[in-house]
Amino acid sequence: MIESDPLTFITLTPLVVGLALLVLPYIAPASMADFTRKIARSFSMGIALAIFAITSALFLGQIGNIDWLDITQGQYVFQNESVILVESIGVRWVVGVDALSFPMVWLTAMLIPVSMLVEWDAKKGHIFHPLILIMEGALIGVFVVLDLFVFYVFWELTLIPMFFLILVWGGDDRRYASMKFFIYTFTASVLMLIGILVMYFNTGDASLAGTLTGHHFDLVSMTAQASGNGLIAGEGLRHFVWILLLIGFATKMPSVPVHTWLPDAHVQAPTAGSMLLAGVMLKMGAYGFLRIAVTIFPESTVVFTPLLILLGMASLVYGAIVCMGQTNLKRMVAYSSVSHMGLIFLGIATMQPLGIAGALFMMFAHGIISPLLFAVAGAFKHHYHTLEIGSMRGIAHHSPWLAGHMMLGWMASLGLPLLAGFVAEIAVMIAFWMTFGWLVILPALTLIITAVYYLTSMQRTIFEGGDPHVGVLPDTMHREEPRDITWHENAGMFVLVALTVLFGILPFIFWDMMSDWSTEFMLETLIHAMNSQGVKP
Amino acid sequence: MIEASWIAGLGVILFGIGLIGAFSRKNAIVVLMCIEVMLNAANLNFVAGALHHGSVDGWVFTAVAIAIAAAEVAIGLAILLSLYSTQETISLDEATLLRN
Amino acid sequence: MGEHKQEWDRLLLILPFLAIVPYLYSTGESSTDYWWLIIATPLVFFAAIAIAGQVWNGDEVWVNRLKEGGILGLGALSVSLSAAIWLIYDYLDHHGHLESGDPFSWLSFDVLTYDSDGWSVASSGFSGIGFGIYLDAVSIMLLFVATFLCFLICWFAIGYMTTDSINDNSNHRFFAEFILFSMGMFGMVLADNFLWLFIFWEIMGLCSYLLIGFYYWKESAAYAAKKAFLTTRVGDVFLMIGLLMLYDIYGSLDFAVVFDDPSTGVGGAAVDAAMLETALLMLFIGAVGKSAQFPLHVWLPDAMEGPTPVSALIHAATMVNAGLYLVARMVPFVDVHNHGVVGMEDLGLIIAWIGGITAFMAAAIAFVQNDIKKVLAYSTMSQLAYIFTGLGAALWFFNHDKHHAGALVFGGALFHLFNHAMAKGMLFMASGSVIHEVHHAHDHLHHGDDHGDHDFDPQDMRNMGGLASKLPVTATAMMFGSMSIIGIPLIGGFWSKEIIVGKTWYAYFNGADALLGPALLILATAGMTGFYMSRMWFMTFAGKPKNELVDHVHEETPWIKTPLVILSIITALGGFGLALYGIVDWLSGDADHLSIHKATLLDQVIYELEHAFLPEDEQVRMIGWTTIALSFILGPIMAARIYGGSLKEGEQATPLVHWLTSLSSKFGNQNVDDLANSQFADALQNRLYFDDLYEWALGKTIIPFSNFAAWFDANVIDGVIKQIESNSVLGSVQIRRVTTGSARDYILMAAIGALSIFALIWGVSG
Amino acid sequence: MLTTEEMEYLLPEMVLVAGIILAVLVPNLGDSTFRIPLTRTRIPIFIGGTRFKTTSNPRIPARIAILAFFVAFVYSFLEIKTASGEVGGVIEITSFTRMMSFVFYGALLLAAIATTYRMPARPSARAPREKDSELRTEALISALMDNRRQVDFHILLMMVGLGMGLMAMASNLFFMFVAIELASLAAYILVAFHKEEEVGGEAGAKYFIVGSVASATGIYGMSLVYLWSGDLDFDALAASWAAMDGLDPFAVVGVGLMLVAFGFKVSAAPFHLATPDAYAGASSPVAGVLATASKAMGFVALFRVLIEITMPEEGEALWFVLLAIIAVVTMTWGNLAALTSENPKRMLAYSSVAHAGYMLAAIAAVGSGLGDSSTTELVLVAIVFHLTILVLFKLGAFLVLGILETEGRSHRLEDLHGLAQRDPLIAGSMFIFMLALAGVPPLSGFLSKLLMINGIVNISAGTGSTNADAIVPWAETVDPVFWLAMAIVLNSALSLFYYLRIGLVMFFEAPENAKPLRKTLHLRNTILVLTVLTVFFGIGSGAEYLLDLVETAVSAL
Repeated sequence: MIESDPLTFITLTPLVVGLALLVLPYIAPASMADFTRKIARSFSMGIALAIFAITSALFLGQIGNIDWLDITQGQYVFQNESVILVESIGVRWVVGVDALSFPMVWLTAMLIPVSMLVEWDAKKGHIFHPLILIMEGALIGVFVVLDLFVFYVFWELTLIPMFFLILVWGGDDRRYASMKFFIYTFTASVLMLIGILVMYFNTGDASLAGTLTGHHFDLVSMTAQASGNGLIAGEGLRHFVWILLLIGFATKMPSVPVHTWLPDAHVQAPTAGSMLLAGVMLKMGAYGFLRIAVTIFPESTVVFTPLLILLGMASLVYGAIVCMGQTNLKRMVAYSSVSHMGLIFLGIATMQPLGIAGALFMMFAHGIISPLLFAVAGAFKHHYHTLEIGSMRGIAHHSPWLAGHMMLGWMASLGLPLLAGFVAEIAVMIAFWMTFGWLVILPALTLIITAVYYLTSMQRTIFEGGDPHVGVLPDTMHREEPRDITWHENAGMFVLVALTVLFGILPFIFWDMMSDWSTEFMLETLIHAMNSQGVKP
Repeated sequence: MIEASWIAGLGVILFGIGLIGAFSRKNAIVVLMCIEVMLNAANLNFVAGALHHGSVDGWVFTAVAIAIAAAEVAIGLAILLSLYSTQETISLDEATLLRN
Repeated sequence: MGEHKQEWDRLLLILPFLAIVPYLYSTGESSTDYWWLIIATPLVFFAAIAIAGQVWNGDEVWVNRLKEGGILGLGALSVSLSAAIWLIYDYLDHHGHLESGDPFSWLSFDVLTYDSDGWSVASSGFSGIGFGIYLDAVSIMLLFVATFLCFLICWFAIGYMTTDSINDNSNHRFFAEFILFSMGMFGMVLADNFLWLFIFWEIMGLCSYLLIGFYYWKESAAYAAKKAFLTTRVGDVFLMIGLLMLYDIYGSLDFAVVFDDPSTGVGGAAVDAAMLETALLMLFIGAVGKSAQFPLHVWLPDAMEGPTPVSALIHAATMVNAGLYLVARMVPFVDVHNHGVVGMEDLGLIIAWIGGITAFMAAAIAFVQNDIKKVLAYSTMSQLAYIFTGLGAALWFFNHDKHHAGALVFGGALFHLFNHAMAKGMLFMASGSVIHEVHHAHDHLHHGDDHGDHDFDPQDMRNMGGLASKLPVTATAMMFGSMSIIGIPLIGGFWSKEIIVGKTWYAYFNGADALLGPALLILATAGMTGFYMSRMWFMTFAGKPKNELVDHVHEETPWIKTPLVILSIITALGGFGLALYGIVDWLSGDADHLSIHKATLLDQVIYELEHAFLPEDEQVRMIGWTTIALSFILGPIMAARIYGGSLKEGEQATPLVHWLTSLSSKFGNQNVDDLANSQFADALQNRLYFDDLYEWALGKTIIPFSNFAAWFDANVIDGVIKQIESNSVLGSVQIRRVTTGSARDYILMAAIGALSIFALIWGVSG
Repeated sequence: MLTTEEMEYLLPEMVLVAGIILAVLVPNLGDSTFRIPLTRTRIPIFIGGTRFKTTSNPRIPARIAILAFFVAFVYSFLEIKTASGEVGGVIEITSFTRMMSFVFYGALLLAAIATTYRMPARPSARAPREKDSELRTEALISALMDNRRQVDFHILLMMVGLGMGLMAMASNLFFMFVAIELASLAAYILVAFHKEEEVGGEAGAKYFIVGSVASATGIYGMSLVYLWSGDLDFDALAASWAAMDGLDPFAVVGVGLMLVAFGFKVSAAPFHLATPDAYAGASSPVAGVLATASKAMGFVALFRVLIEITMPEEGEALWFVLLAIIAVVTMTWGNLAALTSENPKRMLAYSSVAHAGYMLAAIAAVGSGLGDSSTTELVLVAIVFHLTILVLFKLGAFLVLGILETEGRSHRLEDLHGLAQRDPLIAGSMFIFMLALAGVPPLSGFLSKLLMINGIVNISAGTGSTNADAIVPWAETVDPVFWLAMAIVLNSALSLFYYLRIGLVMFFEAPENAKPLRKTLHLRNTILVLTVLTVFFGIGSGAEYLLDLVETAVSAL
């Protein structure tokens, strides 16, 4: 199965194993139940590592021997023989990856063991780690399936483990946060569902169609149909569907003004939850937007470019300004995610291969950096029991590793060169200037604002404090001896740090295939739309 | 010869009386009676229909409807009795433990 | 001495490092294949030292043998230095530009262009971004300055940092960051395109942040670090915009591509001068930030919060030179003699004005500083401004097709960079030596219980005086350094400063009316420089001791003296020597060789002096003499009158400086307390209120605005959501009230509902 | 008399009748004898006397009921694909009827299983006396409730089943009404069954009164229709309706009044007001039956009247706007009211109102007349599919409450607190039921909701002008039916709030009573099976199979 259909394997294995580990202790005989409980944590980790190994092997060509730069637009590798799931309505199990989705899959497979490692000592580990494993299956599923019904299923499936992660392992206000998280994103995605259904009833490939409805959910076929005469007749409806899709995806990303679930969810979520939330779940929005909204409705994307700029710009600038006003470390980091995600919309709005590749790389780089940020913030919560910026000073002396990781993470996030985030930023910026000229001043100024809030937050936590040996410890410590981070937190963060540096110095590991994909994407889809809409520089 | 429409007209009046009674009276027994009146309105219509269309069905319907009404009264009284035995009232406005 | 011997043994460890390049050379490899050693070695050792230092923190071997990583750092820098020298040697040998090509394509991408057929992927013109090296005289000179000074400063730092008890077990941080900083500078100088220049530029920004904030627990240090990073970041962002514009114009950021024909843009289009000028101005803003010019100069004095080696590093070897280097790279764009774009005179004028203003302002502020490092900091700012003025004038000349004059002042400005770097590096190390020994003496005097005496400031010159006899090497070094900065004839900076001042005036006389301001300002600054540099020296080394602890000061820390001696020699003789070898022409690219091309040495001296005084123009010659008069005579004598004085009885300084202390006492003694207490002096003390202005502006605008934004987000944007939620709850409670519990109400409502629906249908269907 | 063939058609109903008879007889079997007059010979007649050990087992009626329902259920299931037949001119057996009886009997089977535990046997229960302490009184009452009237309860349950089963196969309006009355009257008693509790009688009384008024209204409406057409056979009515010239007031008012009656059955606003009261007062299995089988019955009636009789060949149905408005009001009302409901049963009741709204919206979309026969079929498949799987998770949720009821009542949210600590599997099941109700994928609740929305979108989204080049002009031209889909999804999102709240209190709050749940083996297993099925029918072959069945059924409608 690994050889013949690796994607199905890496999607379903975590789901099945995670579920089994969760349920077995309650239905198995007592001795076996105890055994399951005991091994649940390490077993989850083992599976996660195995999946990471498989994913890496896929990338390196150890399985299937793929030349990633050789994939043409609309072609997916590791595609399986499609399996009919619900024949009446044309639902199929089709998986495949291309340069858009594969980096995300790899990112997920990498982040899961790291986040498990960071929270290796989580309470009720025999539930916690299998839940994260389930999360992995759901997340990978979102990126690999090529059937919109199944896509939607996975899309919503990610909410459930995350809901529990927040609800059970979250902070003080976790009730509110978990509910808000679930309902907010669910609301947006049901609107998106309407959009998907409108698309669905316009599909016409008889060989795939459901027996009852005469339509199908197959994305590949939809894309092919869309590149002909457009999937949906009538520009008004097309735009409307595009807007519905945008609502769903923008909320997930999240973009201003539908971003307010994110800070609440992040602040309350456990560290691993935040890491996955920021690292992968936000990318689902951007991925879906590119994969569905832009691919199938390029004309609408071109028409609504001003809206994209507006949203992207608002997220970027406004998010950064709001960041400055935050006093909670995690909240600040959460808003910085909002700010960075704005860059993705801007990158797409440039309508340049470079901009889109920049957006893709932003997804990837942010997927490495923001988990690091949240791991750091989580470590503050863990060891200093507070996230208030300014309630402590001079922590660098007590927790040098923590301070080091914080420094690197913060710098990576503010776009320091030779760290992963910069590549994406500069790419988007170059493309942005080519398309929009002096409007670039706003994102550019945001870079300064970003630096302001990041530096201020560091100054008020790890620095200052007068006497180096004492510093100022937060009241929440209750005279506890300040410690540095534990070995597993340190190890987890180290992995992320190493990757941040690696992809900052050698971005072309993934950049080349992203850039290649973007060019082909422009050529195959957007360029026709731009020509037909009469877009001029 | 009584016109079918007259009978139907009487049915309308009876139905109206029954319905108005059903929501204007507090006493559950009276409401039960009102329901009977409404059913009788229907019975009248069946009779009128039978006359009008000259078919037997109407008569059969009437007979069955009367039987249903009887069953309903029996059940209704039993339920109201059990209401009375626990809450010692058969006023619909007072039996409001379950609300909102 | 035995102890010292043991210290020197530590140096054995760097021998393997030093052996790498000679080995490669001996195997017949080409230096251009190994340029990456210059960058990669420090980068690798940065990570190694940072991690190892944390893991083996406090370990005996790590602290004593490896000097908490200092030895490793020195080793890494020695590799860089030797590789750089190898490269320089080859360069001088081959006489010509050197481009490595791109060993790897860093970012490859396509660009869409529009033509009559609509949008399509551009088939040519736009290229991706790779990484390689680009060497010409400018970068070779800077490479040498950077690698050489970094190596020396690291050497110095091993002595300076590891003997300071406050740095307990945290020096690995210092050395790691130090060599990363060095790597940034090396990379920036080597890079063959603007993007990589920018990348390394930013790395330096990070390291300056880290190093200035080395004493992170001090609030002033943490604040200064943040300020430095943010101020330079403002410039960097504009620099980035400039890069974007350049890419748009030329379709590439490679020097080789861009400089090949700057007047032709991507796809053969003619370059719009206004656009290009804007782009270059954006780059210049970046340079202003990095080189601490007005109005982004506020970070530099605060940056003195870092350890003294860091100051030396920032001010001499690395960071501030980056801005100059960038401006120097603008020359091909404006050189109309050589495919430059016509019509960009304003660029040079703006640069010169900024330089003039900064030079004067910084010198004025330096008048009143009592902190020895702050004086040097403002001096740096002022001297850099000289170079900017010179470069501005050069750009103006180039754009007016006055190639010869342009090349001369361009070379002069870069030569000034060299002289200043050497002198300033030494001055900072010397000041570090002073501070270090004063501090030790203070500790010694108070038996280490300095925790109770926070008020004592070892950097305050008012606590010093008469140190010439206690610190002979330091005093000598500082004297030569100051002379070079002042521009005492024949010593270091004299050669270059005269060219800059003279040529700026020359430009004014030849039609650049707008250059009068900068020309006047830098002329005045020449005299002011003479004053404040002399003041610093006299306050520190001459006169009677102002504090009892001076008696306990000794030059005893190992590692510190060596670099001072080396640099003293270079400062004293190097400028003269290089000038004789025609470095000005070589730097400007007019000469391919560093050689004496006159028949005799004397001819060459006269030729070079003529360079400086420009004999063909009487006016300029006058200016030259005025400069000498101001800087050599007026400034130092006034300083001597106020601050000078002979040493205490029985104290004997070395012959090299003895004459100066005794001379300084000959000019009488003038009390300037009234002046020092004036409002103007107060304004100078407060740095002309620029910092206050910026803080006020930030505090009144951005901070309240961001707080408002945070409130807005929580209460308006999220408020809408919360409102929906609370309204739903409210509606829910209301709607549940309809279920009264009374069955007859239900019937009634059902009846009313049914009737109203029927009525509605009736109305709709007519 | 029925022929053998007809008996075979009606086998499930026959089994139920037999079950009722057995339930009357078996518990009364004993060693009683009859002395033949004038002799000493005693002939055992077995009715009365001291009961045998087996027959005195109070669980016997439950077992009989379970057996009867099981046979009926399995037989219906087996017959879905093949059923066709006619009995006596008023009964017509099709795939559709068997599909519906499959649903009905399934729901009732589950209720019967659940009730076995609600009424465990203790032969020596006595009535409380005045001097008994409050606690003691409560315990005694509960024991009494547990002990008595097993027979009554299960007979009534089977009667409900019989009524529903017959109702589904009626081909005559009047017969359908009679069957509905049979089911309803039995249901009234079931609601009022806990007459020892104050709320039991009250719930029954209200449900009875409002229900009776509604059925009286319906019967009156039917009589008007009879006046108009003279024949109440569906086919004949459909023909008359199609032939009707203009609008006959008798016909229109008659149909309208019938809609009131059916509206009550499906708990559509504003006829739903007694629903929450009834659910809250009834025991959980009964409430579950009301929310699933009884609602399905209402929808079958609506199908008959709205789709079979009054739906024109083409164009908009008369009731389209009416139903659309009712649908939107119903779903919004239900969801809003459930939002703050502190009683889980009431909450589920309101949720059931909301679900009725979704299904009514789907019917309304059919009534818009925009779709063709295939889209109409799609919508009907969606509704029937929804009604079918609703049994899984709606009734499943009530069964979970039923477990809680075995140790008291489950009328407060607090009773659910910390259920995850007491029994993680049951809590997990409840959470899955809640998510299925909310329509979260990949559960079956999602599939059915998706099918409904899909049907609506399918019918309406193409109506917008294709010449519109922007959203607003398009939105102006699109048929308002499209916005029904919007209403459904937005309401789903709103509903998530209270569904999740259940999950929240189960997993988050500390339990009031930390003891493990009572061991109720069959019930617990049943719930777990339902959970698995809820997932199983969500996607994959399970869903496909069920959809196939439903499709067969609907095509027979």
